[in-house]
Amino acid sequence: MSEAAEKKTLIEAVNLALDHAMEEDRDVVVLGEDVGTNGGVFRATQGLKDKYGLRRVMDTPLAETLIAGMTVGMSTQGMKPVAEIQFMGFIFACMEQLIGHAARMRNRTRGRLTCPMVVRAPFGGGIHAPEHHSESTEALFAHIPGLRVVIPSSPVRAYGLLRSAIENPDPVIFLEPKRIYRVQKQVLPDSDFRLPLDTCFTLREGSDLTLVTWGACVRECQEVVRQLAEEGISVELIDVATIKPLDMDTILASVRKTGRCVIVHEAARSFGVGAEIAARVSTDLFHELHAPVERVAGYDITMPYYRMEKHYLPDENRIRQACLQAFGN
Amino acid sequence: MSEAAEKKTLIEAVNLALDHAMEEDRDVVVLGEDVGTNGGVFRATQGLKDKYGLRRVMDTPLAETLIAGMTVGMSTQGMKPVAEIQFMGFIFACMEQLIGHAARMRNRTRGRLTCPMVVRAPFGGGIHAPEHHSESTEALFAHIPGLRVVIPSSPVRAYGLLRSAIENPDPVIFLEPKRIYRVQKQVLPDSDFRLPLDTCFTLREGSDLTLVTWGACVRECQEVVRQLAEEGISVELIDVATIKPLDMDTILASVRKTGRCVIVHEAARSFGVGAEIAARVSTDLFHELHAPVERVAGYDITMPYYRMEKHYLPDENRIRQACLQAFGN
Amino acid sequence: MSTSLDGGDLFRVHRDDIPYVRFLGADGQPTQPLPEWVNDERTMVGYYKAMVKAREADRKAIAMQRTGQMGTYPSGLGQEAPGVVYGSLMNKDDVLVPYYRDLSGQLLRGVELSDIYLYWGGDERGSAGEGYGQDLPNCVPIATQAGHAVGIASAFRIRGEQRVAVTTCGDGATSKGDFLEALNLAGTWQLPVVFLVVNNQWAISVPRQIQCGAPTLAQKGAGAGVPCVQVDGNDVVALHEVIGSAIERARKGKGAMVIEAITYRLGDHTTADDATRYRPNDEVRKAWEEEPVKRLQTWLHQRGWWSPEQETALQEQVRSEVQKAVEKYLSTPLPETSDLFDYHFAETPIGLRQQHEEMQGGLSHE
Amino acid sequence: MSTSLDGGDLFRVHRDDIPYVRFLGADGQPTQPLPEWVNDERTMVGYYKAMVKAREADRKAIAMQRTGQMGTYPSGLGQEAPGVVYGSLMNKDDVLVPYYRDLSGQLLRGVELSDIYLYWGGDERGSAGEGYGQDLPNCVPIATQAGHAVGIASAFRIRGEQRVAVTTCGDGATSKGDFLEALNLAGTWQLPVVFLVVNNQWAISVPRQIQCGAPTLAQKGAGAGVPCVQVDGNDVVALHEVIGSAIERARKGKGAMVIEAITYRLGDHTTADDATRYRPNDEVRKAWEEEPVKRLQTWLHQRGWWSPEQETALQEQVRSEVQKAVEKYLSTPLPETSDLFDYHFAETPIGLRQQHEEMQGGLSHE
Ligand SMILES: Cc1ncc(C[n+]2csc(CCOP(=O)(O)OP(=O)(O)O)c2C)c(N)n1
Ligand SMILES: Cc1ncc(C[n+]2csc(CCOP(=O)(O)OP(=O)(O)O)c2C)c(N)n1
Ligand SMILES: [Mg+2]
Ligand SMILES: [Mg+2]
Repeated sequence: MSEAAEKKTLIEAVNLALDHAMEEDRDVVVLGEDVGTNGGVFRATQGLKDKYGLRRVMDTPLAETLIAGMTVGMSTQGMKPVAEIQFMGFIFACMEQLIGHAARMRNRTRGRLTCPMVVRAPFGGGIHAPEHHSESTEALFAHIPGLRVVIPSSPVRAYGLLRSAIENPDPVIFLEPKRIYRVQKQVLPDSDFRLPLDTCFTLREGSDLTLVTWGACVRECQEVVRQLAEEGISVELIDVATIKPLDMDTILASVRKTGRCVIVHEAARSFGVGAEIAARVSTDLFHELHAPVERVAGYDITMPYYRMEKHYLPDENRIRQACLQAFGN
Repeated sequence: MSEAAEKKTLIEAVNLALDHAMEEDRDVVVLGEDVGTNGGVFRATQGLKDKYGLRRVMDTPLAETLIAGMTVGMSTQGMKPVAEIQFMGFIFACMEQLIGHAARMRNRTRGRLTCPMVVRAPFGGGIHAPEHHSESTEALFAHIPGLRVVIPSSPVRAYGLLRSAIENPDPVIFLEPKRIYRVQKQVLPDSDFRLPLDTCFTLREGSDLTLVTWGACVRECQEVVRQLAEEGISVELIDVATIKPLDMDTILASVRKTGRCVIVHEAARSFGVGAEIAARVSTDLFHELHAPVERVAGYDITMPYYRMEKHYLPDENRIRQACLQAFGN
Repeated sequence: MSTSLDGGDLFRVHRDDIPYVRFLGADGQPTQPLPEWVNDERTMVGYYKAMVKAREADRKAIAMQRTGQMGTYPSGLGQEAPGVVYGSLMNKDDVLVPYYRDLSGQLLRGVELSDIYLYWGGDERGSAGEGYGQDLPNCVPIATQAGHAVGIASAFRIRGEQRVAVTTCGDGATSKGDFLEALNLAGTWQLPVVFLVVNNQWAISVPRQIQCGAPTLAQKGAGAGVPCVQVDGNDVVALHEVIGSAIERARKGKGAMVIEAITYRLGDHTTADDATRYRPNDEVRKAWEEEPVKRLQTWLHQRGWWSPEQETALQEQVRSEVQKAVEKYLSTPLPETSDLFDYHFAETPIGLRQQHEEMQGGLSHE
Repeated sequence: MSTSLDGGDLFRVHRDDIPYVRFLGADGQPTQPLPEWVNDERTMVGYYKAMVKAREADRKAIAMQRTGQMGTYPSGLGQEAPGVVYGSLMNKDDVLVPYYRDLSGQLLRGVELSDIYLYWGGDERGSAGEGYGQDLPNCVPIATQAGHAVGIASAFRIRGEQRVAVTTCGDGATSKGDFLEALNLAGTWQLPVVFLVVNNQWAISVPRQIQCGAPTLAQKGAGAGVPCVQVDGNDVVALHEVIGSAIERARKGKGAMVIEAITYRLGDHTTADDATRYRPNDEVRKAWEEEPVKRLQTWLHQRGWWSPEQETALQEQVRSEVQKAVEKYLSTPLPETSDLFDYHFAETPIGLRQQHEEMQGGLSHE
C-alpha cells in the first residue's frame, strides 16, 4: 500500500516537481488559468495554492499573451515563474512574447537581464479531446534561437527534467504528452534528482537500427522495439527529450553504429522536428547509412476531431513498417 | 523614358498587382497599419486609397491580432482581403488566428466557409533596420497544414505570384524579401499574367549540382552560379518560391539529374525550411546522391543588430564553399 | 516626492451609470411596466419553448457523454435565455459568430441539433450543415471569434449591406486581447456588430472578480467608444429589449454595442470538469432561484398562456425531437478518410493526396 | 422587431469626467494656482535642463543618421517632458519599462547617452550598460512591454517590496491587446504599476481618431478597473503632480493608474519616415506653440530663474556633453563575433559553439 503510494504518474511527477521546487526556492511561482483552487485542469498544480498561498500560485485572467508577457517580466527580476498554458493549442497567443522577448532578453542585453522561466503545456492528441486540444507544434519553438524545448516521456524523466528546467537560467518550453499523463507509474528518485537539458536518453541499446522519438510516441516505439527484438532485429531506442538544443552527438553516434534510422513523431511530418534530425543524420552520416532515413509522423493535415484521430496518430503498425523497410522489406 | 517607366521594382510590382486585383474585383480590399494615406512604410499600397477609397483601403488600429482576425472574418464572407503586416517581426501576434482559424476554417466546416485571404509581410535582413525588423521565420508557417507560403524573388514573380495568391481560394502567407525590394527592375507582363502557387521555378538549368533557394538569397546564388559556370561547373538553380505546398517533384527531378544538392536560406538553419528539403532529397534520392546535401543558412542565433548582421547572412563565399564541397573540395 | 493633487477624486475608478435592464424578476413578477410587444403570445411562448428544448438537448448531450456516446461537452444549463432571444431577433442573413456554449441560439438560427451533437461527437461535419447558413461554427480558442465578427461587420459595411453580426463570448473572454482589440475597432469604425458577453460568473474555476477589477464587464465598451449596458441574462423580456435595440441600431449604421448579460453557469464547465472542487454549493443553490426557464414559466402561467397540460405536451414533444436528433447523430457513419485530407485546400496538393494513399495503405513510406 | 427602450440613454458612449490636469498653459502662464513644490528652483530648473539636453541628444542622433553614422532613429522631439518627470520621480530601484521613444527618461534614469546611441547604432551592447540598472531596454514590438511591467510589478508584490514599475507607450499602443490585457491584470490585482500613455497624436501615419473611438485614451482604464487621468504632456508641473501621485499611490499598495499625457510628435516618426506625406503642416505649426521646452523657459524667465546667459551656458554644456557621448559611441569597436553566439543561453550549447567556429572559418560545413 505504501509502496504503491510512492509510485507516481507523469502528471503526479510534474506536480511533485513543482511542489519541491517551490519548497526549495521562494522565487519559484506558478501562474496560469485555473492553476489555483482547481489545481489545473489536469491537476498539475493540485495542492500548491493551499501550501504556498495565493501570492505564489496565481490564477490569472484568461489571457495567454498576458501570461507569457508577465512571465517574461517576472523572470527579469530573477523570479523563476512557471507558467501553465492550459493546452498547447492555446500557446499561439504567447508567440510574440516567447519569440520576441523570452528568447531574446539575454542576448538583447548581453546578459544584463535574463529570463529564467518555464512555460508548461500539455500537448498531443489521443485523449478524445475537443478541437484545439490535441496539437503538437514543438517545431515552431525549436526553430527559435534562445528557447529550450523539453519533452518528458516518463514520470521519472518528467520529474528530473522539470526540476532542471525550473533551475535553468534560460526560458524553457516544457511540453507534457498528455496522452501518457496517467498510463505509467514509477517510483521517483529523491528530490535531488535532476536530468540534463541537453542530452538524449538512450532507452535501449541496439545494433541494427536507431529509432528516434520523443513524448507519447516513446510508448509505441518501445512496443515495436520489443516486437522486433523477438524477430531478431536489435533496435536502439532514443528519446530525444531535449528537442532544443538538440543533442545530435548521441543520435549520430547511434546511427553511426547501426547504419539505419527511423524517426517517429506525432506532429505533422513536413517541416517538423523530424526533418532536422533526418537532414542531419543523412548529411553527416552520408557514407555510413545503410538505408535512407525514414520518418513516421502525423500527416500534413489538421489533427482530426476525435472520431478519426487514431488515423492521424503514428501507430505501431506504421512504425514497424518503417523499421522493416530500412532492411529492404 | 517611357520604356524605362515601364520597368518596375519588386515593391512596385507588388503595388501594381494590388492595384490590378482591386480594379478587377471589388471584393479585393487592403488593410493594415499605415496602408492608407501613407501607402505603407515601403509604399506597397501607395495610391490605392486615392483610387479605391477608404472603404477598400483600411488603416487599422495598431493591433496585429485584430488584423489577422478580421481578415479571417471578412474572408468567410467571400471578400478577398489582403492584409499587410508591417514587418514579419510583428506577425507573431497573428499566429493564433492564422494557425487556429485561417488554416482551418475550410477543413473545420468541410468546405462550407473558406478563407480566401492573403497576409503580406516584408521579411528578411540586410537593410540595416532596427531590432525585430529583419526576421525570416517562414518555417513556422510552412509547418501549419492549410496555409500556403509564397515568396517571390523578382518583380515579375512578385506580380504573378501575388495575383495568383489573391485569386487563390485559400489563405496565403506572402513574404516579400525586402532586401531586394528595389535592387532590380523588370518589365512586367500584362495584367493577365499569373504564376502557379505549387511549382518551383528553375531559374537556370545545369547538370552538376542543384542549388535550391528562395527570396533574397536568389541573388547571391545567381552570382555563385555564374562564377561556378566560369569554372566549368554547371549548376541548376531552383527558386522554391512556393514553400508550401512544397513542389518536391521539381527539386527531386533536378537532383536526380545532378546528384548533388545545396540549399540556401536566410532563416536560422536548425528546423528551418531547408531541413525538410534536405531530408526529402536525402531519403528519396538515397541511391542517386553523389554527395551529402548541404545547407547554407543563417546561424541558430537571433538576427544580430545591423552592425553585425552581415556576419549572419549567407554570403556568396559561404554558398560557393558549400557547392565546391559537394565535389569533394 | 511631493504633489498636491487631491487623490480622492483623481484615483477613483471611473464608472458612470452603466444601465442595468431587467423586466421580469427572479420570481417571474414584473419589476417595471412591461413593453408592448410582450402582449404577443407567440413570441413569449416561443421563447419558453425554445429554452425548454435547448435544456432537453443539453441534458441529453450530458447523458450521452456519461455513456461514452459523446466527447467532452460544455453544458449551457441556466444560460439558455440570451440565445433564444438573439436567435429570434436576428435576420436570417445576419451572421452569428458564436462561442461554444450557444446551443440555444444556434438551434433558433436553424442549425440542426444532430449537427451540434455531431460536432461535440468529434466530427467536423457537425459544422458543415446547411442550417448554419453563413454563421460561423463554434469557436474554441477563447475570444478569437471577436476578430471574425468585426471582420464580417466590416465586409457588410464595405458592401453597403444592412446586415448585422452578433458575437457572443463568456466573462472570461473579456480579458483576452482579441475581444478588446475587436471592440476597439468596432468603436472606431462604428461597425454593425453586437458583442454579447454572457457573464455566467465563472471561467472554468476562475470567478468573475478575478477576471476583472472593474465593477461591470460592460464598461469595457467605454475605453473603446462603444455604448455598453448590463442586462438580466435570465430575463427574456430584458434581453429582447436590449439585444433588439442593439441589432436595430447596428442595422441602421449607428454602430456597435456591448451587452453584458448577467447569468449563471448552473452546470460544470464541461463534462470533464467538477465544479464542486472550486464552487460553493450555496452559490449554485441561489443561482437556481434566478434561472430563466422557471421564471418565464411562472409569468406565462400567470398570464394564462401556459398550463400543466401544455407543459406535459411540450416535454413530450421536445423529448421526441431531441431523441430524433440523437438517433440521427448516433447513426451517422464515420467519414471517409479522404475527408481528412480534402478540405485543407480548394484543390488538394499532390503531396497530400500521396499522404492519403499512404494512410490507406497503412504504410509509412513517403 | 419591436423594442421600447429609449435608445438615447442606452446608447451613449459612457464617459464620465476623466480629469484633465494642466498647470502651465502653452504660453508659460499658470492656468491655476501652482503647487507648493514649484518653489523649488532646483527641481524646476532641473526639468528644463534635462529637456534641453534630451533635445540636443535627439538632434544629434538625427544628424548622425543623415550622415550614415547611425541607423533608423525615432525622434522624441516635442515629447521630452514626460520622461524628465518620471525619470526624476522614480526611485533608483523602481523599474522603468520603456518603449522606444524614451530617451529623455532613460537619461535621467542614469542610462549613458552613448549607450542609447549604440543601441540605435545597431549594437546590442547599447542595452547592456550599467546605467540601466534593472530597467528594461527599449521595446520595439508595440505594447508588448506592458506585459513585462505587470510581471515586474507582480514580482514586487510577491516579494513584498515597495517598488513601482513605470511603463510607457504611445497612443497607437493602446489598441494592442497586450496593453489592454496588462491593464486588466493591474486593475484586478491592484498592482504597483503606472501606465504612462504618451499620446503624441500619431502612430506613424495613423492619427489618434483612427486608433480609438473613445473621447480619451485614458478611459481604457475604466474597463480594467484602473483609475485614469489625462494630463497636459507638455507641462512639467502637471506631469509632476500626476505621475508623482500615481507613483506614490502605487508604492503604498493602492494599485495602478493610467495616465494619458497629451503631447505631439513634432518630428517624423523615424528618420525613415516623411511625415509631410500624411500630416498637415498647419497642425505641426500649431503644435510647436504648445511645445514643452519653450513653455517652461518662459515660466522660468518670469520667475527670475533663467537668463539668456544661463541659456547660452547650458547650450554649450549640453553640446559638449552630447559630443562626448557621440565620440564614445563612434569610437566603440565592433564586438567579437563570439558575442553573437554567447548570450543565447547561460551556457552556450556545443552546436552553437560549432556554428561560431564555422562563422570564423567562413565555411558552410556543419
Ligand atoms: C485561448 C484559450 N485559452 C484557454 C482555453 C481553455 N478554456 C476553455 S473554456 C475556458 C473558460 C472560459 O470562460 P468564459 O469565457 O467565462 O466562458 P464560459 O465557459 O464560462 O461560458 C478556458 C480557460 C481556451 N479554450 N482558449
Ligand atoms: C507589434 C508592432 N507592430 C507594428 C510595429 C511598427 N511600428 C513601429 S512604431 C509604430 C507606431 C507606434 O505608434 P505609437 O504607439 O503612437 O507610438 P509613437 O511612435 O507615436 O511614439 C508602428 C506601427 C511595431 N513596432 N510593433
Ligand atoms: Mg463564464
Ligand atoms: Mg503616437
